Amino acid sequence: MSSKTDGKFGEYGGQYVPEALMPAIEELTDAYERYVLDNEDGFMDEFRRRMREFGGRPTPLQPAEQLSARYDTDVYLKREDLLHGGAHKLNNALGQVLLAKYMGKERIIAETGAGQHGTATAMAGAHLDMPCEIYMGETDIARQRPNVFRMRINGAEVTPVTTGRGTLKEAISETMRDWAKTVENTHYVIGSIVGPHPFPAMVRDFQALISEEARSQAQEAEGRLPDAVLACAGGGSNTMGAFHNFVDEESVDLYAVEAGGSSLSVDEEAGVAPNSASLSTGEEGVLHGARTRVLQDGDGQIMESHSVSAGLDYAGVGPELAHLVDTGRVDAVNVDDDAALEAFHRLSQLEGVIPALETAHAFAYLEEHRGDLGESVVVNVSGRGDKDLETVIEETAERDLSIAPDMDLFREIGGGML
Amino acid sequence: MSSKTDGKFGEYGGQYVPEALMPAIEELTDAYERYVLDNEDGFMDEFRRRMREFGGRPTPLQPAEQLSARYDTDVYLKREDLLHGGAHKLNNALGQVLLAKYMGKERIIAETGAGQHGTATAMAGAHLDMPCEIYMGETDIARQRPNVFRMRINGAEVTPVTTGRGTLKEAISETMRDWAKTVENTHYVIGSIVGPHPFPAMVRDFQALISEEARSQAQEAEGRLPDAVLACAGGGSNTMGAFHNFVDEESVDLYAVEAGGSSLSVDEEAGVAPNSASLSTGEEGVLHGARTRVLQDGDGQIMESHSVSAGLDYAGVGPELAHLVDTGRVDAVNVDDDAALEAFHRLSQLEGVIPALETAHAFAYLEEHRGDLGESVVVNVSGRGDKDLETVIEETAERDLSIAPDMDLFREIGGGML
Amino acid sequence: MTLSDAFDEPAFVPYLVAGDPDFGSSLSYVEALERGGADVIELGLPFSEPIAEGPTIQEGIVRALSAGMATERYFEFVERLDVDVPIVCMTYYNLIYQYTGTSGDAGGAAGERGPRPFVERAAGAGIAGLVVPDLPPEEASPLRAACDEFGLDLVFIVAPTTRGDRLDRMREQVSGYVYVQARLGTTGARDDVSEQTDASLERVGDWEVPKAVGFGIKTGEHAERIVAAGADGVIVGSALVDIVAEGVAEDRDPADVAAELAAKAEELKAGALAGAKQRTPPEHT
Amino acid sequence: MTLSDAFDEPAFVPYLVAGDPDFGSSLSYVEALERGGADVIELGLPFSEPIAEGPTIQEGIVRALSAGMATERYFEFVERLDVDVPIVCMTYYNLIYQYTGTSGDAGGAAGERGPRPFVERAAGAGIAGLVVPDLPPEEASPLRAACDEFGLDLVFIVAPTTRGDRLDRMREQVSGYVYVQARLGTTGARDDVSEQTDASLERVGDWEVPKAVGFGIKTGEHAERIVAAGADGVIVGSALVDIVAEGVAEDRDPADVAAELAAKAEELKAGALAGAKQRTPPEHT
Ligand SMILES: Cc1ncc(COP(=O)(O)O)c(C=O)c1O
Ligand SMILES: Cc1ncc(COP(=O)(O)O)c(C=O)c1O
Repeated sequence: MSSKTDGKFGEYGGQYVPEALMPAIEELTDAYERYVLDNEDGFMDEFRRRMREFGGRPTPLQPAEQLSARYDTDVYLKREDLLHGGAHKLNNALGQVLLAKYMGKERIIAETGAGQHGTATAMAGAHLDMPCEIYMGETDIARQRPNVFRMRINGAEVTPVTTGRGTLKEAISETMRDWAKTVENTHYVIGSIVGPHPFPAMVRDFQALISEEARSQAQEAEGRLPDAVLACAGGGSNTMGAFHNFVDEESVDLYAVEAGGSSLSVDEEAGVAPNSASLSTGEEGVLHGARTRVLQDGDGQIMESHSVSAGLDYAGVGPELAHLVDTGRVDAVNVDDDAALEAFHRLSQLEGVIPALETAHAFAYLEEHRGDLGESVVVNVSGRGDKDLETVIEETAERDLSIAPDMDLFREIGGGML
Repeated sequence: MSSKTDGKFGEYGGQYVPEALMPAIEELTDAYERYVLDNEDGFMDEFRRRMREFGGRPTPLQPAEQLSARYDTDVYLKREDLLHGGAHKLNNALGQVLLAKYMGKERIIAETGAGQHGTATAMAGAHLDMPCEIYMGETDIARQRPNVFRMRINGAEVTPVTTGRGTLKEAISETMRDWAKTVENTHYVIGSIVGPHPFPAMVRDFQALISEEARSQAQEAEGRLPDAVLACAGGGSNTMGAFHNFVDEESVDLYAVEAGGSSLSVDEEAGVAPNSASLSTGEEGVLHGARTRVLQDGDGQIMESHSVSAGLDYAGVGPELAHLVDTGRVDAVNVDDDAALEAFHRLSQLEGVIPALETAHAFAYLEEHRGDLGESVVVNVSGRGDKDLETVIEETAERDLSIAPDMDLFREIGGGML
Repeated sequence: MTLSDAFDEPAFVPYLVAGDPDFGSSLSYVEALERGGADVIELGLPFSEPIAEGPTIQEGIVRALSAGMATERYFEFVERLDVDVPIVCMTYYNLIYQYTGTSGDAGGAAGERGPRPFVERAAGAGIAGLVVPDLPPEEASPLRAACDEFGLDLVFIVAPTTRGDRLDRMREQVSGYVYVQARLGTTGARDDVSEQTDASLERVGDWEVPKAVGFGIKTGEHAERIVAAGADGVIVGSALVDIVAEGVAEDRDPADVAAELAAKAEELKAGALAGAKQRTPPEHT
Repeated sequence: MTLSDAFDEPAFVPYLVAGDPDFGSSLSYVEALERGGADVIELGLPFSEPIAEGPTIQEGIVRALSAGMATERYFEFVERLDVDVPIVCMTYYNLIYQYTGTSGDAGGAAGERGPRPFVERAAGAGIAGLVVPDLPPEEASPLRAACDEFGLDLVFIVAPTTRGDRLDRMREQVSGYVYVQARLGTTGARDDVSEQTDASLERVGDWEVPKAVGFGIKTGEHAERIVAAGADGVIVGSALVDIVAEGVAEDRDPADVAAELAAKAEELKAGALAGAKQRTPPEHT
């Protein structure tokens, strides 16, 4: 393997997977190097073209007038919420499904938790006429019905996973299991910048369109690079996508904003971390095929993570991001559930952009550190918040947030939740 | 008034409004001529800039590969579903809210039925820091809760209208009533290309960005203009937006696809038309301030219209579109609910684009007339279908559509609707 | 008696929706208003999209329509009415525009639309004038011409915001009386009398037709103050439709409702007369 | 006895999850397997994310973890086990990598992570070897070195898709026995014997270590056919964990479950022995 793709980011990364998958991983590594890195058969050209025509790229870099006035800083929004499907997820899903086609695969599989990656993959699968099966825990299916339906109407099979608690973690295992049986004709479209090499490098390269555009858009708007780039971090794919083209620019501060959940402390006994801040509080470990920062107990058992936003609720993080944090290039910070909810309402009211709850974390950090972040700040709006309405209503009702609109209207009119 | 803005399209158009509103209408006509037509103070430049930065324009013109193969025709999708908010509605809402700002108004009001125009207006209001009140029938509030919540979190007041059956029609009356009281500081952001002059002309000019882009994108893609442009038609704003820059090009056929509902016949006795095909089956009349084609009984009472898609469910249509149909420039056609539902599923499965049910009507017509429409066809994807999931599940379950995915998964997993 | 003659003394002009809540009761209600002192009666022909009405009248329209009121039936209603004062038909333009009547040749060229057949039929039914709230003077010439042909008056509404050119255009076309809108907004009874009323009256002060003020008048005292301010008459709608609505809500005997309407009419008419006494200088004596 | 000596005659290698469904029952189950004829026992140290396991074993892992199984407790479990055959610890790399033990100096430089403390502790508990399904040979050198230091074998899994360079790298590092994966997929009992088995066995035919075939073996007859095809042993997991799961589901007496496990072990061991008789040419006689 070339040094470019040895799959290591410092000590992180690697390929910790069952042997049955290794040939597929090697085949994928080869395809990644040829098609993505070397643009063989014009793969990257086709990827970029489809992201324009089908995905809606470039997404705008919007000056946020009211936030800029509030913070006395030029705040720009990188509008990934405008991407087809409503989040940055499509950059990755379309890239991988297209790669699967170039590799001659006949079928794709993917796991999904809240359903964002599953819907993006189903859309990409329909667009590229690629049969698609999505594994999803049965608990998640019951609570994310709209996303399940979106996948079904895009023609994807959605297979309920009934083991364990029926959530993301079991869905990942079940997808790996399917892949281990079907590697020869199937590609596994992983949902974030995690997993064994070449996934982290490949997902980063697909998501890097974000910072490629943001960089030149910021140059055009300000005549210089921004002082800071902020992005929320769950697995870290929107994060690395937003950072990648700024990593070599020392003047640009990079902030990965994790979900502080309800508390940064952990309950070792119960194996529960009431947060998803693996960069801020996790330890080095091996999870889902890669060495990285992980929320785990002293033995190395993976903890249950928690966040008000389902998309950040993951116990690991991409190995490259972990490495950039260790080397000091990226600041790992976090905000709690309350601050994220407030930021959700603030952005909605001030800018007319309803962000995903994941995204809201980045804006909460901006609020807490107004002024400290330089004169020109780019915030990655990783997705739109339509999917979060129900959660926001419930979570807002439980709290006393002065910024939230009152919900009396809903009580008066009656009827169920959304 | 200049001939450009006499507000007449043949016999259609005009200003049939209560006298109390006439001064506001005259003030608006003046503002329309100065800011929109003459670009005074760079209004149109700012409008275009904000539609780029905030709205996400230009939207792509996507080659639809699988539809093209199916119909042996180059089919292109004009992707208004990628606009902020998920539909073409923002073109109009942002244009009008910005104009209200230029006019020095302090407040905007709007009516909404299914909630699409209300959410677009609320977004534009938040973006431009303009207080905003949306009137919505209480029946509609109860069945469109997600959209109500989106408006609320964007900071808009949502005022339930309790008169009559509590739907769009009563909401329009209530908004007019508010406007009649508050004309001096308030602008009424009308929701489609209807109403008294200058609304139809103004809304058309804002929505015309669609065909302005589509025209040059089609030129670039094919080296020539398309043979046909298709758009669904309710009030007709996405329709005129998609047609406007092609109207003078005789070689381009224009199809306005209305909602045929369950039947084109009407029940005069009950005052009900089980369709919303005012161009195809309506008669000349005066509705909501303009002379146009209207679904009405022999006396002139307005009928209750019906369509599986809430956004097409309107008894009137824009006067300019009615005129273009009368003069033979635009073909008024229609498809029924069943065909629209099938087209919804077809586009979702074949192209990975889940259209609004409104939009699906245009694709149903394309399916029925495959081959007859020329070698290169543009279909306006007026909005995305996320808002329609619940309706589609219910309506699909009542029918035997071979193309629909089966819903067993939902029955197995149980739980409520979405 | 022409319409303007009805304003020889301060006039009380009530409004009700024809057929609200049903044909028979409504007949008795209108007749009760005359007994109570009405000088002119504005009788609403209900339209499904009454954009100029407040909620009260809107609900009255919904009741009348669901009880079967319709254009031809409206004319029958007027023909059945046993009242001597002039009836003014208040409705929206689409109903006028769509009317083709039964004679077939009423509209000139077959299938030609326009207001002529409606006006002809209205004249036949004995209607004295029309008020069409969604018809501004700019769009009114065909209707004006038909009214001239059949001898009907065409009343226009002057709003507090109407000024300059618009006033002139209206003045040219108006006949019967001018409906002076007391305040911005739509119809609906309110508790105070607007300060805008004086200014509005002043703008039409030198018009030749009588000035009737409407919108929000609810009590005899309101009527008195408005007439004292110079109006030739008061138009009262929502306060009366409210009584009809209460009758429906409380399932009262229509005769009781009619009596209450008559009493309310007396109060308003008395108010108008009292107002005239306070005027300096009196205009119509 | 070294691990490879256990394959002198066709070996039966059962797998159970330590602590499933509880510490005490699990001890008796493992001991029952030895009574039934086990030659080597693969004992799972449960990990929360068992990406290489099928649903059966995954559920066993969930049961064991919720009953309190954990790394140190696992070593105590092994120490309490009253069996003579070699124990192979099957677990995921993160548990090995995180182990720091109690002695504090086990891992060399304080806080240094790596597999050494784990292997030292395993050796102390009497464990003979390790299988780590998520550790491919590319990442295995630190663990291989620790195993060498403390005298443990390191078993690798050869998949049906493993070929060329990868085979060579594994062959260099493997000791004890090679785990030949009978088919693609994860663990789980199935009703047929894969045709891939022959081909897989052939690819490792000239390796010096014994070849144990696993994945999907369920019955004595399967075992017989696999040994007949040239395997030195059969590895059986899910078919046994199924018996444990049924015991839990039906709330059976652990002694009865242990008896059933012993009987199943006898069936499988007998199958393996029967298979050896059909071989041409016999390899280990
Ligand atoms: C909108 C949005 N933002 C962020 C995330 C977090 O993922 P990542 O950290 O990989 O960008 C998700 C995951 O579902 C998401 O939906
Ligand atoms: C997506 C979409 N398309 C079309 C329409 C119909 O409106 P118009 O005919 O004015 O474009 C609507 C109205 O809500 C809509 O939401």
